[in-house]
Amino acid sequence: MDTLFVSFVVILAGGVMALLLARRFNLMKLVTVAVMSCGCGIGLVKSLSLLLSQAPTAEKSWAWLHFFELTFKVDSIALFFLIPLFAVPPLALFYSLQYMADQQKRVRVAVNYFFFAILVASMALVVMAANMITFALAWEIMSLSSFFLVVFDYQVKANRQAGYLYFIFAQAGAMFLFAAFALLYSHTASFDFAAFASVPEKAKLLIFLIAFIGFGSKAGIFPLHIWLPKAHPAAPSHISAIMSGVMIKMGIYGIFRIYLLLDAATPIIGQVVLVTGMITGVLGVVYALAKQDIKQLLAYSSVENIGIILIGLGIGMVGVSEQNQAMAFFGFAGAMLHLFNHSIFKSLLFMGAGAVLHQAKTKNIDQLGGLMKRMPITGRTFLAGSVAISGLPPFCGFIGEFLIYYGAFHGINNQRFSFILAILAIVSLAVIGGLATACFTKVVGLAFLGEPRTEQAARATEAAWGMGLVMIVMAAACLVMGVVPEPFIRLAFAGIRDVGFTAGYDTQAFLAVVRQLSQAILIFLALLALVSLLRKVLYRGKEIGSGSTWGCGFTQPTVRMQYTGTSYAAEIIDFYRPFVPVRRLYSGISRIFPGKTTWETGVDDVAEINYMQRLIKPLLQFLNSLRWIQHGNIQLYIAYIIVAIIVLLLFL
Amino acid sequence: MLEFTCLIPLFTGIIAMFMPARLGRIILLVTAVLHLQLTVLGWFGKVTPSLPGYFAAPPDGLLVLLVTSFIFLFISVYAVFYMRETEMASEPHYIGATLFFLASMSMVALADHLVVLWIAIEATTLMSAPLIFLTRSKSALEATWKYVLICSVGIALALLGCFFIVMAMASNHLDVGITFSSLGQVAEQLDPVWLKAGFIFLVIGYGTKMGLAPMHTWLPDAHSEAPSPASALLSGALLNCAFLGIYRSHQLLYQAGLGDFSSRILIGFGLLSMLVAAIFMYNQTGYKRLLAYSSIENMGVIAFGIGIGGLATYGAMLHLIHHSLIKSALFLSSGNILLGYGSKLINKTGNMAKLLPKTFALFMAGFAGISGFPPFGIFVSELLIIIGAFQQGNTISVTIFIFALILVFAGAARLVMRMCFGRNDEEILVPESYGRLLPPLGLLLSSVLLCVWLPDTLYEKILSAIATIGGGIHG
Amino acid sequence: MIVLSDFLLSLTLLSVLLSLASNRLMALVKIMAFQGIVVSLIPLVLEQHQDLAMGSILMLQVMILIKGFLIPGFIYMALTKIKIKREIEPIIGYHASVFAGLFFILLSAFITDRLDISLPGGQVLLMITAITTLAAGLFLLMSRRKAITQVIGYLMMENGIYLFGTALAKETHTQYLVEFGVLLDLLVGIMVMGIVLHNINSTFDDVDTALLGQLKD
Amino acid sequence: MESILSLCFAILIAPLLPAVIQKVKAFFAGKQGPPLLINYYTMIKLFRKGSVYSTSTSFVFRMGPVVGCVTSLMMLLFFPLAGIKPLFSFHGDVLILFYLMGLGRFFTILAALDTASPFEGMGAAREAFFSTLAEATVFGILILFFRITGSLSFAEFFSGRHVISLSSEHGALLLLVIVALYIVMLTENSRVPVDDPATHLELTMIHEVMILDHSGPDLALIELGAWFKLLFYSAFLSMLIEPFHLESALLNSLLFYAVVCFIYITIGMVESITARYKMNMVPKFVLTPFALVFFVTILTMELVK
Repeated sequence: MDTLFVSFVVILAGGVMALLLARRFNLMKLVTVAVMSCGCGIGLVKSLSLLLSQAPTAEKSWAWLHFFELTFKVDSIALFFLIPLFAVPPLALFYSLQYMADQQKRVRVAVNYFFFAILVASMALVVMAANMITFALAWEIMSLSSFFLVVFDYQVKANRQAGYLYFIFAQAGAMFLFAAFALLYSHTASFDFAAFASVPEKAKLLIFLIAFIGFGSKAGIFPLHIWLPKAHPAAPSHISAIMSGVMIKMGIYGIFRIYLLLDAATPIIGQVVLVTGMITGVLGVVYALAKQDIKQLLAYSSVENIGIILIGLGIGMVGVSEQNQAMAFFGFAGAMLHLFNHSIFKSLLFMGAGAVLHQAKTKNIDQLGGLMKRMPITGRTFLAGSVAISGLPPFCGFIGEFLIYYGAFHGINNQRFSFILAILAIVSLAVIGGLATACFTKVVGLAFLGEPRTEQAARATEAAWGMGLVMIVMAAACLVMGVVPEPFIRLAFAGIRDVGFTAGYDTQAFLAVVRQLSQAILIFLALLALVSLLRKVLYRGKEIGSGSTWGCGFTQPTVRMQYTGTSYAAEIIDFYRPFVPVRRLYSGISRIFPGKTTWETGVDDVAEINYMQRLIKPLLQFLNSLRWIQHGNIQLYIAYIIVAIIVLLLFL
Repeated sequence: MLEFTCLIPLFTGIIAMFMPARLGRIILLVTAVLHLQLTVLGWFGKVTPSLPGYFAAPPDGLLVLLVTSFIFLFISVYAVFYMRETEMASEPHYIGATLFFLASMSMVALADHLVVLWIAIEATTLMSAPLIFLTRSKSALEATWKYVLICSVGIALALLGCFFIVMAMASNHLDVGITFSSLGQVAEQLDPVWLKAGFIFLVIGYGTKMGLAPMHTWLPDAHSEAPSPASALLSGALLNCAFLGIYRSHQLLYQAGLGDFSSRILIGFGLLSMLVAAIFMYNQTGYKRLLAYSSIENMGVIAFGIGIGGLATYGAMLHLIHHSLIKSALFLSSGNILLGYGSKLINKTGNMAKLLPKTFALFMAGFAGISGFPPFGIFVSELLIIIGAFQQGNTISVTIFIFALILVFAGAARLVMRMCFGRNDEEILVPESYGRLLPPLGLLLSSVLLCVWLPDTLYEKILSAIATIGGGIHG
Repeated sequence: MIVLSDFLLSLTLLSVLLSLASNRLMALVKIMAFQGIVVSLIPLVLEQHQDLAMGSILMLQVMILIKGFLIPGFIYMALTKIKIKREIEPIIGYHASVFAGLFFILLSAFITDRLDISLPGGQVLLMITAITTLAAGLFLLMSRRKAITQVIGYLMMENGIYLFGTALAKETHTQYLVEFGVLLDLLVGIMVMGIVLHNINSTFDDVDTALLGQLKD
Repeated sequence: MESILSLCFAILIAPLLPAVIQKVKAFFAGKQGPPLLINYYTMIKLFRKGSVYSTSTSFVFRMGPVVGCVTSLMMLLFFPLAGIKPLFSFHGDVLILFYLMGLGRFFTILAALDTASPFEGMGAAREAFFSTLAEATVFGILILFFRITGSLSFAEFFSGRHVISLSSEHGALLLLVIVALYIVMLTENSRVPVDDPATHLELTMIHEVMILDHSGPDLALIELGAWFKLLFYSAFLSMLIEPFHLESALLNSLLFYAVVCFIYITIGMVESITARYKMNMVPKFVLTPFALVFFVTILTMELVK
C-alpha cells in the first residue's frame, strides 16, 4: 500500500514540475509526461499485483484536524478501479505530447498538466478512501481539478458555459453526497465507512437514493447527465478521454461502494439502479445518434455506457436481493468488466476524435468525410474502437456485455417483478446494442468513409506519429481483450472478490464457457481469413476497374449529395420522438419568387429543456421578482428592521 | 493589560492622523505587528485584561481578536502598496481611521460588560464610516450615509436589548454586574421573558451590523464602495465582531436554558440571509457587491451553524476563521482587479486569466475556497455544519441550507467565470505588483495551512468557546 | 414629585407630537433641543433617584448640555451653513403623522398594560412616553425625505431608548455607563452624520434622500 | 461426421432454396420462372467476373461482403440443422452469434456508406433502424427459450430434458413465437412486406440499395451471405414447427428440409399476394412480433415455474 502512496507522490511531483518548467515548453512536456507516467506505472503494477496476489485488504490512516482521520483502505474493488485509473493516464499523456503543440499557451499547458496530476491522484484517493471525510475531500479535489481541465480553451464561449454547467453539477452533486454522509453520521456517529451497515434499515433506502443522485450526477445518469455532453467536447481530447474513460466511473464506484457498505435488504435499491440504467442506456445512445458533433456524440455514448454498467450493477443488486448468487456475480462482474473496457475504447475514440479535430479543424460529422484515406491510422483505430463500443465481437466491448447478459439470463428464473426487470434489462441491452451499431456506423461511415464534405476535411492529413501510436496500442488492447478475454474476466472476478454475497461463487463452469467463446471468436477470425483468402484467389489476375460511384442516374453527383448524419439518424430519432424533441427551424417560402430559405434541425436534450423550463426559468423569475428588496430606499430599509422586530416579538 | 490592544492603535492612530503619509505607513505596519504580538501573548494567557468588570478574555473573544489582528496585518501590508499606486488623497485619514477601527474591534473582542460591548460595536460603526467615505464619490457618500444611519438605528435597538437583559435581572431582584461572565453564572434565575425580548433586540441590533437579512441592506453598498483594503477589513473582521455580540447573547440564553428559542431565531436568520444573498448574487453587476453578498451568505452560514448547535458550532467557528481569511483575500484581489480594469462592473472586466494571471489565480482560488472546495477550510466547516444539522434532526432547515448553498454557488460561479474567462479586449491600467499579490496569497495559504494542520491551541480554544453553548465535536 | 415627573413626561409627549406635525426644519431642531432637555431632566424627578449622588448630577449637567445644546446647535449650524430648502417634505403627510403619533401613544399604553411589569410606582407614563418616543423616532426615520430629518429622527429614537433605560435599569447596574454610552454614541454619531450630511450637500446640492437611492440591485 | 455432412449439405443447398421462392412467385404470376438452379449459375457468373470499385471507397468497402458472408456462415456452424448436433456449441453461443450478425450488419452498413452515394446511406439508415427493432424481438425469444430450457445455446434448445417443441407443454406459446420469428425473418432478410428485393426504385429499397456498387465476387459473397441467413432463419423456424424426432438422422433431415422448403414456399406466397408496406408503416410491423414475444414471455410467469 505504501507503494501506492509513492506513486501518488511521483504523479504529483510530475504536476509540480510542469509548473516549474513552464517556460521551457518541450522539456516541460517531456519531463512531466515521463514522471507522471512513471508514477502511474508504479501504481498500476502495484495494484495489479495486489489484486492478483489476493492480498488481504490493507489499511492506513493519518489523524487530521484533531478529530478526523484520513483513512485509506484497498480492497479488491478499489484495486480493480485503480487499474484503468493508472493505465489510461499514461496513454493520454503520451498522446498529449503532440496534441498540446501550441507554444503560445505554454503556461496554460503547464497548468493543465498540474491539474491533470491532481485529478489522477485525487481519483485514486477517492477509490482508496475508507471514511467519509477522506472520501469527500478527495471527491471535491477531483471535481475542482477536472473543472480547470475542462475550461482549458476558455476563449470559446461554449466551453465556458460547459465548464460552468459542470461546475454546478459537480458542486450540487457533492452537496447531495454531503447530505447522504451527514444522514449516515446522524445514525452511526462515526465517519468510518465500516459503520454504515449498522444504519437502521428504514434509513438505508433514503440514504442510498440521496447518494445515488450525488454520484449519479458525476457518472452522468439520466437526467443528471446534461453537463457531460457539454464538458467533454470542451476539454482537450486527452482530457475528455480521462474524464469519460476514468472520471465518470468514480460515480459508478461511489454507487457500488455505498451499496456494498449499506448492505441494505430492500430490493428497491437494485430496482432503482436497474431501471435508471436502462433509461440512461437507451436515451443516451439515442441522443448520441442524434448528435453531429463527434465529441458530443461520444459523450452521449458515455452516458449510454454508464447505463450499461448500471444495468450490470442493477442486475447484481437484484440478484443479491433475490438470493440469486449467479445473477449477482455475473451482474457485478459484467459491470466491472464493461467499465474497464469502456475506459479503454472510449479513451481511444476520444483520442481519435481529437486527432480529427486537430487535423480537420472541425468536429462536425456533416462537415467531414473521407478521412479513412487521409488519416489511415486514426481511421482504422477509430473503426476498431467503434466496433468495440457497439459491443460487437471480436472486440472487447462484447465481453462485458456478455457477462451482463449472462447475469440477466440467470434472473429469468426469478419470480414476478424481478423477472420482468430481467426481461427489460435484456431487451434494453439488445436495443442499446442495436442503436449503438447505428450510432457508430454513422460516425465511421460519415466522418471517415465516403468523400470529404468540406475543404478542411479534404486537406486533413494523418496525425502525429505519437498520437497514432497510442491509438494503435489501445485498438490492439481492445482486440486482444476481445479475443482472449479470460485473463481480463478473471481480473474482473478478482475485483469483486470482496463483495460478500457473491464470494465463493464457483467460476470454473463459466470460465470453460469463456474459453469456448474465445474459440468461437477464433473460428470466426479463421473463417474470415479463409474467405478473405478465397476472395483474393477469386480476384487474382482479374481486371479491377475503378470509377465514380454509381449515382443512380445522376450523371454528376457531388459530394454534397452524400447522405448526412442528420438524415441517417432521422428515422430512428423520430421513433423516440417524445423523449427526443427535434427542433426545426424553417424560414418558409413567401412571395412568388422566393428568396433564400433556410432549414435547420437539431436535437435538444429533453432533460436540459425541462430543467430550463420547469426549474431554472421559474426559479430565476422568482428570484428576479424579489430583487426589489434592495431598492436603495433607506426609509424602507429601516422599515425592514422594524418589521423584523415585530415579527420576532410575536414569537415571544 | 490586554486592553492595550485597543489603546495602542488608538494612540498610534491619533499620531498617524497628523503625520505625513510615508511615516504613517510605517506607523500602520508597526502597530499591526505590535497588535498581533500582544494578541498572541493574550492568547497564551501571558497578558490578561486588567479591568475585570468591563473586559475579559473569553476564548471566543480571543479567537475573534486573533483573526482580526492576523488579517489586519496582511491588509495593512496590502494597503501600503495599494495606497502607493492609487495616490489616495487622504492617506493619513485612512491610516488613522483604520487604526481607530482596529482599536474599536479589539474592544469588541475583549468587552465583557454588556454596555461596553455595545459601545464598542457602535464605535466600530463610527470608526469605519470614514473608511467607506474615503473616496468621496457620490456613491461612497450614499453608502456611508446608509451604513451609519442603518447601523446606528440597529445598534440603538441593541441598547434597548441590553436594557431588557438588565431588566431580566432586576425584575427577579438579582444584583450582579451586568457582564456576560457574571450574568452567565446566574443565568437560570433571570426572567425568561425579558431575556428573550432582550435577545430579540440584541439579535436585531447586532444582526444589523453582522449583515443578517433583512437588516443587511447597508452591507453591499458599504462593502462595495469602500476602498478594497477597507472592504477586506469590513468583511473579514468587522462582521466577526458583530457576530461576537450575537454569540455572547446566545450563550447567555443557552445558559438560561432558553437555547432552543435563540437557536431557532439564529437558524431562521441564517437561512434567510443565505437565501437573500442568493437572490442578489446570480445577477449581480458589480464584483465587489458580489463579494459583499457572499459575506452576507457566509454570515448566514455561521448563524445557522451556531443555531444548530452540537457539531455544527465547531463548523461555524471554523467557518468564521476561514471566511475571514478567504473573504479578505478576495476583497484584496478585487482591489487589484479594480486597479487593473478601473471599474467595479463585472461587464467591464473579463479575461483575467490572460490579463491579470496572478490576480486571477488568487481570485479563482479564493472563489473555490469560499465555495467550499478543499484544500480550503470552508470545505470542512460546511461539511461539519451539514453533518451537525442532520445529526440534530433539522432536516428541513438543512435542506434549505443546501439548496441555498447550491443557489449561491451557481449564481456566483457564473459571474466569476465571466470575470476570469470572459472576453475583454481592453488594456490593463495598472499592472500587478507583488506587494498587492502577496498579502492575499498569504491569507489564502493560511487558510490552506489551517485546513492541513490546525494548531492544538486553536483547536482547544474553539472547543472551549463552543462548550459554553453546548457545542462540541461529540455533541 | 409624581406630578412633576408626569408633567415632564407630558411635555415630552407633546414635543413628540409637535415634531411630527412640524413642517419647518428650524422648528424641528428647536423642538428637539427642548425635548433633549426635558428628557435629560426626567431621571432627576423619578422616585428611585431621590438621593442623587454627585456623579449623577454631573452626568445630568453634561446630558443637558449635549442633548439640549450641543447637538441641536450642531444641527442648527449645519442647517444654516448648507443651502437646503427649509421644508421637511414628508413622505407621509403632517396630519397623518400626528394621527400616527396619537396611535403610537395608544399602542404604547396598550403594550405597557400588557407587559404588566412590576415597575416601581408611577412609571407607567414613563414607559408609555419611552415607547412613544422610540416609535415616533423610527417613524420620522421612515417617513421623512430629508437626510437631516432622519438625523433628528435618530435623535428622538435615542431619547426614547434613554427613557427606557431610566425606566428599566437601576442606577446600580448601569453606573453611568448607559448615560455615558448614549452620550458618546450620540455625540460622535451625530458628528459623523453631520460631516456626511455636509458632504452630501456639497456633492448633491441637496440632502434629499431621494438622491441617495442610486445604490441598489 | 454427421455434423460436417449436415453443414456441407446446408451450405450447398442454401442457394437452391431461394429459387423456390422465385418459382412460387412466377407461378402466382402465371409465368414459368427461372430454373431452380438459377442461383448457382449466378454464382459462377459472378465469380468469374472482375469488379469496378468507386474511387470513393476504401478497404472497408471490400471488407463488407466478406464479414457479412462469414457472420451468416457462423450461424449455420452453430445451428443444429435437422436436430443434428452442430459442429460447435456452448452455453451462451446464441448471444455471440446474434452479435456476430450485428457485426455483419455493421460492416454492410459501413460498406454502403463508403460509396459516398446519395442513396446507399438511405438504405443503410433503414437497415440499422429495422434491425434494431428485430434484434429486440430475437432477444425476447431467447428469454422465452431460456425460461423453458434453461440454456443459451441453439443445440441445447432442441436437445436435452426441456426441448422446445410444439408438442411439449408450452406448445401453445410456441405458436405465437413462430409467428413472431416469421416476421423477424421477413425483416432481417429484406423480404416483402418490409422490403422488396425485386424493386427497382432506389428510393424505396433497403437492402438492395446498399449493395448497388458491389460487383463480381464481392456481390457473390453478399448473395451467399444472404442465402445463408435466410436458411438459418427458416431452419430455426422449422425446428420450432416440426415436433418429430425420428430415430434415423436421414429421415429426420428429410422431414426438416421439407419443412424448410415449405417455409420458403410461404415466403414466396406472401410476396405474391401482399404488397410492401409504406416505409413509415414498417416500424409498426416490425414491432408486432416484439409485442407478441413480450406477451408470451409474461405468460410464462404463470405457466413455467
